[in-house]
Amino acid sequence: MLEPVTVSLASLNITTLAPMVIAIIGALVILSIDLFKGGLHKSLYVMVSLLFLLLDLGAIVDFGNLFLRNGTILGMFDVMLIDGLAILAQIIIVAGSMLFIPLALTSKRFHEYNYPEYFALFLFMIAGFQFMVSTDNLIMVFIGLEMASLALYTLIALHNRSKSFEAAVKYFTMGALAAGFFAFGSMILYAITGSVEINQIALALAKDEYTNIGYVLLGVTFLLAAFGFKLSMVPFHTWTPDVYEGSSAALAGYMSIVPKIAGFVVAMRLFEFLVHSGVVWLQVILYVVVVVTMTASNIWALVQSDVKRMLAYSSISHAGFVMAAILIGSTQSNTGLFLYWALFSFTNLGAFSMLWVNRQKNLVPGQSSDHPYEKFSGLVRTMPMAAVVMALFMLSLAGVPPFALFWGKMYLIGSAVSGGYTVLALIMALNSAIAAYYYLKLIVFMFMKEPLPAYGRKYLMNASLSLKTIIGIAAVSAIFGVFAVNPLLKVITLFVYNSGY
Amino acid sequence: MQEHILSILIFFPALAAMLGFVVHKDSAKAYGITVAGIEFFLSLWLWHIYDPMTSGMQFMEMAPLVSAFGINYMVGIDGISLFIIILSAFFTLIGILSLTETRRVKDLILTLLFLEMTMIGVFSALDAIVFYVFWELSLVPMLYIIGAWGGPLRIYASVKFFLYTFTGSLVMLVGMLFMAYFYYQATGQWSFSLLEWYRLILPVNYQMWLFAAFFLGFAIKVPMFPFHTWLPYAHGQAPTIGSVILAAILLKMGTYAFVRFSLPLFPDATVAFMFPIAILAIIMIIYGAMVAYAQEDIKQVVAYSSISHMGVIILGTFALNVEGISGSVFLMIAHGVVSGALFLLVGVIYDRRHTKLMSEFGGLASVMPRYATIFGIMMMASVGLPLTINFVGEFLSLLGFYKQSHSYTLVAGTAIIVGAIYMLSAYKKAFFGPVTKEENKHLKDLNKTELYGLVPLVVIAIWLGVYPKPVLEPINNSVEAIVQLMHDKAQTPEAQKRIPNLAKTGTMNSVQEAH
Amino acid sequence: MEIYLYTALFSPLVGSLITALFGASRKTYFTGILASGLLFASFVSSLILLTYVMAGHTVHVEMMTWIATGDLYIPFGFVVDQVSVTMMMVVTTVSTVVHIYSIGYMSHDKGFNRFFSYLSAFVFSMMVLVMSDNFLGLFIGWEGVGLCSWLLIGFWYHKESATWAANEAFIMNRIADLAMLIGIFMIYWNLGSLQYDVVFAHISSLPMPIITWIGIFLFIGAMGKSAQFPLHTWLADAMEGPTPVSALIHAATMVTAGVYLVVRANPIYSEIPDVGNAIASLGAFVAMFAATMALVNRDMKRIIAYSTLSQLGYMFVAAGLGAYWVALFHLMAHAFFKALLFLGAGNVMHAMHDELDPFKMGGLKTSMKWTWILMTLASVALAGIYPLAGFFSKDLILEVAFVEQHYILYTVLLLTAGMTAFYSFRLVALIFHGDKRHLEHGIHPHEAYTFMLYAMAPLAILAVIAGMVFKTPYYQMVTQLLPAVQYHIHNHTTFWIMTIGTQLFVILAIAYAYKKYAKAVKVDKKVESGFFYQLLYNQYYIPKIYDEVFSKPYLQLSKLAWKQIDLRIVDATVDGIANIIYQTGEKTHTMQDGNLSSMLRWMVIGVVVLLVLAVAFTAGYNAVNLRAM
Amino acid sequence: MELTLNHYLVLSAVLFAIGLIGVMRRKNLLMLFFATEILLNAVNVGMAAISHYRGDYTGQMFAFFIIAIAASEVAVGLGLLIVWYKRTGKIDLDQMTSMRG
Amino acid sequence: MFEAVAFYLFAALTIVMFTITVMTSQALYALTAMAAGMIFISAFFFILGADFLGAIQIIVYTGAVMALYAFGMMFFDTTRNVIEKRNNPRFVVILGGLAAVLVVLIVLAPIVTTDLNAHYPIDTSVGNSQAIGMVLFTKYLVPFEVAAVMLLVAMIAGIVLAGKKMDKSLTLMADEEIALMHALSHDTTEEKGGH
Repeated sequence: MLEPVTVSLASLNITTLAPMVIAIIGALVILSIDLFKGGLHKSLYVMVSLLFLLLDLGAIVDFGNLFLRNGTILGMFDVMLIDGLAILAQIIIVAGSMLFIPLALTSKRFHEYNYPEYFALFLFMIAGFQFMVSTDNLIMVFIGLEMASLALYTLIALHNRSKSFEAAVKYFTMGALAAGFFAFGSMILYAITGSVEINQIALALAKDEYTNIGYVLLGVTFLLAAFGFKLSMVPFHTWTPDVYEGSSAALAGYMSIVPKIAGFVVAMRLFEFLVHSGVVWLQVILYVVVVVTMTASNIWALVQSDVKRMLAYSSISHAGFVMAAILIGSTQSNTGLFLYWALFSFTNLGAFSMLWVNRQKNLVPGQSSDHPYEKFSGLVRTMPMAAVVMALFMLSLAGVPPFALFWGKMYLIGSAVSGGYTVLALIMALNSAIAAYYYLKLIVFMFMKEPLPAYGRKYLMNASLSLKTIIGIAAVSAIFGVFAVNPLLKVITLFVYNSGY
Repeated sequence: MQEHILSILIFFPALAAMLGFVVHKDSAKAYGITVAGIEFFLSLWLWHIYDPMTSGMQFMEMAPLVSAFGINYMVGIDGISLFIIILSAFFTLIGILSLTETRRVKDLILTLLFLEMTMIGVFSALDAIVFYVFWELSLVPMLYIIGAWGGPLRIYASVKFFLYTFTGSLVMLVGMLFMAYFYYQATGQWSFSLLEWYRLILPVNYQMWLFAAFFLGFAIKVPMFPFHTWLPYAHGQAPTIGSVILAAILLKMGTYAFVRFSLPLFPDATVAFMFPIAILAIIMIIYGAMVAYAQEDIKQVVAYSSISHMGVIILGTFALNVEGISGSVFLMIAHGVVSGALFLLVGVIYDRRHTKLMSEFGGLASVMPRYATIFGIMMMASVGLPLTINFVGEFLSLLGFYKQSHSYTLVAGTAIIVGAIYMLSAYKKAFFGPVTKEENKHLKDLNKTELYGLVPLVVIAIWLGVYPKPVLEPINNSVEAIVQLMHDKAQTPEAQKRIPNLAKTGTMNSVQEAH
Repeated sequence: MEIYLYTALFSPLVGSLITALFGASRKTYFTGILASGLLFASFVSSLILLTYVMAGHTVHVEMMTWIATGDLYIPFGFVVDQVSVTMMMVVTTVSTVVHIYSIGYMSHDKGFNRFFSYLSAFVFSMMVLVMSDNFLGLFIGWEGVGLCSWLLIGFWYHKESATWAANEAFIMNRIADLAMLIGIFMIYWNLGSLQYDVVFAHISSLPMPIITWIGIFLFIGAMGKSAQFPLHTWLADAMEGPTPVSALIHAATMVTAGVYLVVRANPIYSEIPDVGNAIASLGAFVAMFAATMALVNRDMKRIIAYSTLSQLGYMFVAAGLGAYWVALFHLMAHAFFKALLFLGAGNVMHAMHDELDPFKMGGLKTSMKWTWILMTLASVALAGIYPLAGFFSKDLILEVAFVEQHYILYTVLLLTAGMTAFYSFRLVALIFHGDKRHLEHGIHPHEAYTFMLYAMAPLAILAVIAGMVFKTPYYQMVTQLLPAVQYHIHNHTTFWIMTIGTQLFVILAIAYAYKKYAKAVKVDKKVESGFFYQLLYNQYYIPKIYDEVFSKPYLQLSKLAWKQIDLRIVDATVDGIANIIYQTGEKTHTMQDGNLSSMLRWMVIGVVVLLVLAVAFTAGYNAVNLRAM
Repeated sequence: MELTLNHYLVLSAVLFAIGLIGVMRRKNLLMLFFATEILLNAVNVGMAAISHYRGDYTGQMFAFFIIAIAASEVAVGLGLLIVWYKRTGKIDLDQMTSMRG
Repeated sequence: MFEAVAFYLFAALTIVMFTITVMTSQALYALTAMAAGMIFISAFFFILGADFLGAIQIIVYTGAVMALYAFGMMFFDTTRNVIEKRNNPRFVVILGGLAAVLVVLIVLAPIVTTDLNAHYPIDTSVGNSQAIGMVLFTKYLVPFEVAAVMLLVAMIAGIVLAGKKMDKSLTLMADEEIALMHALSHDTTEEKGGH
C-alpha cells in the first residue's frame, strides 16, 4: 500500500510559482471581467494586463534579490528552478511584454483587440514562457512551451485576415512537428539517463562518460531541431518570415524577442553542458548552425522587398548571432547573450512599432504586402521625425555605434574572441557588414528617394499617443543604450555567474 | 572649461545640430556658420592653450562608460591630433560658408554639424572603442550627404562607401577586441585605453595578425590600393561639400589611425609589413596618378589624385622615423587643405555649368581669371611646389622613407613627376586654350561667397608652406614620443634596427657617425 | 649689409605681388614701371653687395626657420658670397633690362600686368635659388623658377602649342628634380644637414660611392634645368613664350641654374673627377648636338635657343673639368650677349608681326638699323671674336679643355665654335641682309620704341666689355671661393696658333654664312631632302621619339589602368563579391516557396542531415574507442 | 527471445518515421494533423517502454503529459482549420502560399 | 514469450495502421486506421504495465481526439476522396526511410548505463493508477496544474477561433464600415460572438 506522503509546505517553496500565478490570475481576471460586463474598451484590458505584468515583474525582481542573497531557489518538488538565468529571462519576457502590450492602443481598430480573450491569452502565454525558463524539467519545459505556443498561434490568427490564418496554420503545423521532435529527443535522453531533468541528465551522462554517444547525439539532434525551430535556426527557420508577415507588426516584433529568449535559456541549460563535455560533434554542429543561420538569413534578407519580411530575416540572423554565445559557452558569452537580447528587444521593439504605426488597412493598388520599401520612399520629406527615428533603429540593428545594439554586438564578439573562437568572431563581424546592406536599403529609401504620392499620407496611420510613447522609449534607449550597458553588464554577470553558467 | 575643452569641442556641434532642428530653414545657413564659427574659434583656442613643447597627451578627460568591460570615455590630444581637429573645424566652417546647395539646406547643415562631432571625436579619442564609435558614426552623416545630395549614381556610391568602410572597420573591431583580450590576459583587467595598450608588448606573431586586422580597417578608409574603388564613386557622386569633407578629413582618419594605433602598438609587425605596405603605397602613388591622368571628369582627377597623395602619406608613416612620420602627419593636413580647396573649386564650376567633364570647358583662364588663379595656386600646391603646404609634407615623407629604402623612395618620388603630369594636363584642358563652348563665354568669375571660402585656404596653403613651424613643431614633439615608444617596444632585431632610438643619441651628430 | 640683401631679394617679390593685384585688371603702365623700378632697386642693392664682396667679405643671414623636425633643420638662410653675387648681378642686370624692355614689348598685350607679375616672381625665385645657403633653399628657387617658367611659357594660354610647351617644360624639369631630391636625401642622411657650409666641410669624409651618387643625382637635377641631353627638348619648345621671357629665363638666367649648381657644389664635384669628366663630355656633346640642330632650323627663336643650349654645353665642359670660375664667367658673359640677341629677335618679331621664319624676312637693316647693330654685336660676341665678351669666356673654355688635355673635347668644342659662328650669322644675314622677302607678306617693319633700344644698350655695352674689362677683377674675386686655377697655355707658340686659328676659323664660318645667305637665298631642295638635313631639321627625331615612347604609351597605359584595371578588375572584384552574395540570395530565397509542405520537408531534411552526421560521428567515435581498447 | 528496450525503441523510431513521412506527404491539413498525432504516439510507446524497463514512473508521466498536449493541439489546430476553411473553403495547404520569398 | 508475440503482432498492426493513415487518399480510411492504431498502441501500454496510460490513451485519443477529428472531417467535407497534389513522393519516402534507418541504427545499440536507480521506482505493490497518482500529485503537481491551464488555453483558443466573431474581420474593414456595423449591431441581438 502506498504510504501517505507528508510534505512540509515550507519545503515546497510555493512562492516560486508566484510570478506565473500572477500572470495566470491576471488572465482569469480579464476573462471574468468580460463575463460580468462585455464590450469594454480594449484600453481597460491593456491596463489590467499591464498591472498584472507589473506585479509579475515585481515578484521576479523580488526573486532577484532573494537569488543574490541565497542563490538558486528550488521549489515544488524541485520542478521549479529559480536561478539567475530564469530571473533574467523572466525579466526580459515580462518587461518585453509590458512594452508590447500598449501597442494594442492603436488609433485604428484591429480585430484581435476586440477580444478580451486576446489579453487573457497574452498573459497565459507569458506564464507559459515563464514556466519554460524557470525549470530544468523537460516535461515542464514542454508544457510551458506548448501552453505559450498554443496561445501564440491563436493570437496570430486573431488578427483575422487570410495572411494571418496562413501564418498561424504554418506556425502551428511546424510547431507540432517540432513538438514531436522535442518529445522524441527527450525520450532518447530519458532512455539513457533515466531522467528528464537537465542537471540529472548532465550528471548521468558525465557518470557514464558518454558511453552511449550515439544515443546522446540522437537525442541532441532532435532537441536541436526542436529548439532550432523555436529559435529559427536554418533550416528550421522557414516559418519565421511568413509568420512575421502574416501577423500584426506588433506581434511580430513580440515574437522576435520574447519566445526566443525563453528558447535561448532552455537551449543554454541544455546545450551548454554538452558543449563543455567535449562532444566535438555538438561543437561542430552548433558552429555550423550558427554560421549558416547568421549568413544565410542575412543573404535572404538582402533580397526582400518587404520591410517586415526583411526584419524577420534579420531577426533570424540576430538569433543566429546570439546562438554563438551558447556555442562559446563562457560566462562572458552568456552574459553577452542577455545583454544583447535586452538591447535588441528595445531596438527591435522600436523597429516593429514603427511598422505598426504605419500599418494601413487598405493596401494601395499594386501593393502586395503591408510594408514594401516603396512605402518609405522619401519619408524624410513627409515625416522627418519618423524617418530619423526609423533610421535610428535601423542603424542600431546594423550595429553602428554608439546605438544600443552595437554594445551587445561588441560584447558578444569580444566573448567569441576571448573564448578562442577568432574565426567565428570574424564571421560575426562580417555578417554585420552584410546585414548593414539591407538596413541601409531602408535608410536609402527613406532619405534618398523621392516620396511616392500613392503612399503620401499613409504613414503614421495607426499612431496614437501611447504608441508614440513606446517608440520614444525605444528610441531613447537605442540612443542612450550605452549608459545602460555598464549596469546591465554588472547585474547580468552577477546573475549568470552565480547560476553556474 | 579648459579641462573639458575637448568634450565641448566634440559635443557642441552635435548639440547645436539638435537645437538646429528648430531653426527656420531660411536661417539655417547663418546658424550653421555661427555654430561652425564658434567651433572653429574654440579649436583655435585649443591651439592657443596647447603646450607645444610637451609630447604627451593634453586636455585628457576620462569618464567611465562601460567600466565592467574596460571601456571609458577617454579623450586627449597631442600634436598629431591637434591640427587635424582644427582642420576639421575649419573645413566645416569653410564648407558651410561656401555652400551653394539649395535643396534642403537645413538638413545638410545639421548633418554637417553631426559629422563635425564624429570627426573631432575620432581625432581626440584615446579609448579604442570610443574611437571606433566615432569612426563608424562618421559614416552615417556622410552616407546621407552623398546619398541625398549627390549625383545620379548617388545611392550606389553612398552605399558602397558605407558598406566598404563598414566591413573593414568591423574586422578592425575584432582586432580591437583581441587587443583588449590580450590586455586582459596580461593584466587581468579589461581595458580599451590606448595609453594602457601602449604599455603592452605583444608577441610578434600576434602582432602580425592584429596588425592585419587593424590594417584592413584603416586601409579601406585611407583608401589604399586595392581597396580604393569606393573613393572615385563617393567623390564623383558626392556634392561639393561632401567631397571636401571626405577628402580633407575623413580620409585622414585612416592615416591618422595608422600613426595612432598600428605603429605604437605593433612596432615589430609594422617593420615586418613595412615593405609590402610601401609597395602598396607606391602603387597608389603611381597608379593613382596614372588613373587620374586618364580621367575625363575633373572631379575624378582630384579624387584619384587623393589616392596618389595618400600613398605618399602612407609611405611617410611607414618611414618609422621622426622625419617621415612628422612629414606624413603634416601632409595629412596639407592634403586636407589642398584637396579640400580643389574640390571646392571644382564645385564652383559645377555650380555654374552642371558638368564636370573637362571636355566641356577650355579657356576658362580668360573667362574666370580669379578662379583660374586660385585653382592654379592650389594645383601647384597639390603638385608639391616648395613654399606651398604640400611640399613640406611630401618632402619630409619621402626624405623619411629614404632612410628605409633608397630604391623605393626613388620610385615613390615619381609622385612629383606623375603628379605634375595629370594636374597640369587637367589644368590645361580646362583652363587653357581658346574658349570653344558658347556657354562658357559668359561664366561669372568667383563671387564673394566663394572667395570667402577659398581665400583662407590659399592663405593657409602658402602660409604653412613658408612657415610650417607652428604646426610642425608640436607634431614633431609628439611624433618623437611615438618613435621612441616604438623603439623601446621593438623586439625583433630588424625592428630595433629600423626604428631609430632618439633617447640615446640625443641630438644626433651624424657627421661624426658617418665615419 | 643685410638690408641690401633683403632689398635685393625681396623687392622683386614685392613687385610681383603688387602687380599681381592688378593681374586681372586693365593694362596699366604703372605696373611695368613699378616692377622695373623695384628690380632696379634690387640691382642697386646687388651692386652694393658686389662691392662689399669684392672687398672680401661675405654676408650670411638666417631669416627664419623653415622646416625643423627630427634632426632636420632647414632655415631660410641666405648667403652672399663671390659665387652668388655673380649670379645676383647677372640676374638683376638682365632682368632689369628685360623688364624695361618688356614695357615696350608687351605694350599691346592684354596680359601686360600679369606678365610683370610673373616676370618679377621669376626674378625673386631666381634670387632665392642663387642666394640660398642650403640645398633645400636652392630647391625652392629651383622649383620656383620652374613654376614661373611654366607660367611664362604658357603666357599666351589660348595657344595650344604654348600651353603644351609649358607643361612639357615643367614636367621634364620635374623628372630632373626628382633626382635632385634624391641627391638632397642622400646628403641629409649621410651628413645630417643640408647647409652648404656643413655639407662642403664634411663631404670628403664620406665614402667614394656615396659622393659619386650624390654628384650624379645633383647633376641630373642640373641637367633638367639646364636642358642637357636627353632632357633638352623642352627648351626649344619653350620659345612659345614671349620673347623677353626667352631672353631672361631661357637664355640668361634660369637655364644656367644647372651650371650654377655644379659650380656651387664644387667641393662635391672636386672629389669625384670621373663624374666631372662625364659632365664635361656630356657638355661637349650637347654643345655640338645643339649647334647642329641650330644649323638648319628655320625658326629664329629656336635657333637662338639651340645656341643657348650649345653654350650651356660649354659651361658644363668647364665646370666638369674643374674650371668652375671659367664656367661661371662664361655664364655671365653669355647672359649678356644672349639676352641681347633675344631682345633683338624680339624687336624683329615685333616688326614682323610675330613671324619667326627668317627665310621670310630679309633686308631689315634699313628699317631697323639699331636692332641690326645690336644683334650683330651680340652675334659677334657669341661667335667669340676678339675683343668681345665671348672671346674671353668661350675661348677660355677651349683653352681649359686643351690644358686639361682633353683633346677630343677640345676638337668638338672648336668645331662647335665654328658652327656657332655660322648659324649666328646665318640668322643675321637672313634677317638683315638680302631681299626684303617680307614685303611679299605685306609686312612693313619698323624699329622698336627707342626706350627699348636704350634698355638694350647696357647689355650691348656689357657684351662688348664684359670679357675684356671684367676678366681679371672677376677672377680675383671669385677665386676666393672657387678653386683658383689659371688656364694658360704656357707654350706661347701654341697659344698664339690656337688663338689666331680659332679666330680665323670662326671668321671663315661667318664669311661663309654671309656668302650663303646675305644675298639671295637659294633653297637647295636636294640638300633639304637629304637625310642629314632632315635629321637635324627634325631635331634628331627626339621629340617624336619621346612622344612615341613616353607620352603616348603613358596615356595609353593610364587609360588602360583606369578602364581595364581599375574598373574591370579592382572595382569589379569588389562589386563581384557583393553581387555574388546578392545573387546567392536571389537564387536561394526561392527555397522559401511559401508552401507549408516544403517548409516541413526542410525541417526533416535538417534533422536527417544532423542524423547522418550523428551516425557518422558515432561510428568514428566507436572506431577510435575500440582501437583504444 | 527476450524483448528488450531496444525493440520498443526501434518500433518507436519506425512509427516516428511513418509520422514524418505523413507530415511531409500530406497536403490536406486535417490529414497532416493525423500524422502529427502519430509522431506523439510513437514517442509515447517509447516513453512507456523506457518507464517499464527502467522501472521508473517518469516516462509514464511524460507520456501522460504528451497525451494532454496532443489533445490541446487538436483543439487549437482544429480551431485554426475552421477559420481557414470558413474563409477559403479549402484546407489544402497548396492553397496557402500567399507569402513567400 | 507471450509478450514477444503480442509485441510483434501489435507492432505490425500499428505500423500497418499508421502506414494506411499516412498513405491512403481516403480521409475516412485514414481516420479509422489512426483510431485503430491508437487502440493498438494502448495495447503496448498494457503490455508494459502502464494500465493507466492505456486507459487514458483510449479515452483521450479514441474518445476525444478522434471525435474531434471526425467532427472536423464532417465540417470540412473531406469524407470523399482527398485529392492531394504530390510533388516528389519518392523523395518524401526516402527522407522518411532514411530518418528511420538512421535512428534505428543508433537505437539498435544496447544502452550501457551505470545508473540503475530509478528516480520514481515502480512499485508493483500498488496499482498503476494509484502509483501514478502518487507521483502526479507530488512531483508533477505543477506540470499537472499547468497542463490544466494549457487545456484551458486550448479551449479558449478553440472557442475564440471557431466563434462567429471571426466571420467579420475588423482588421480588414475601414473605420467607417466598423462604425456602421456597430450601429447595426445595437439593433440586433448580436452583442458578442465569442462565447
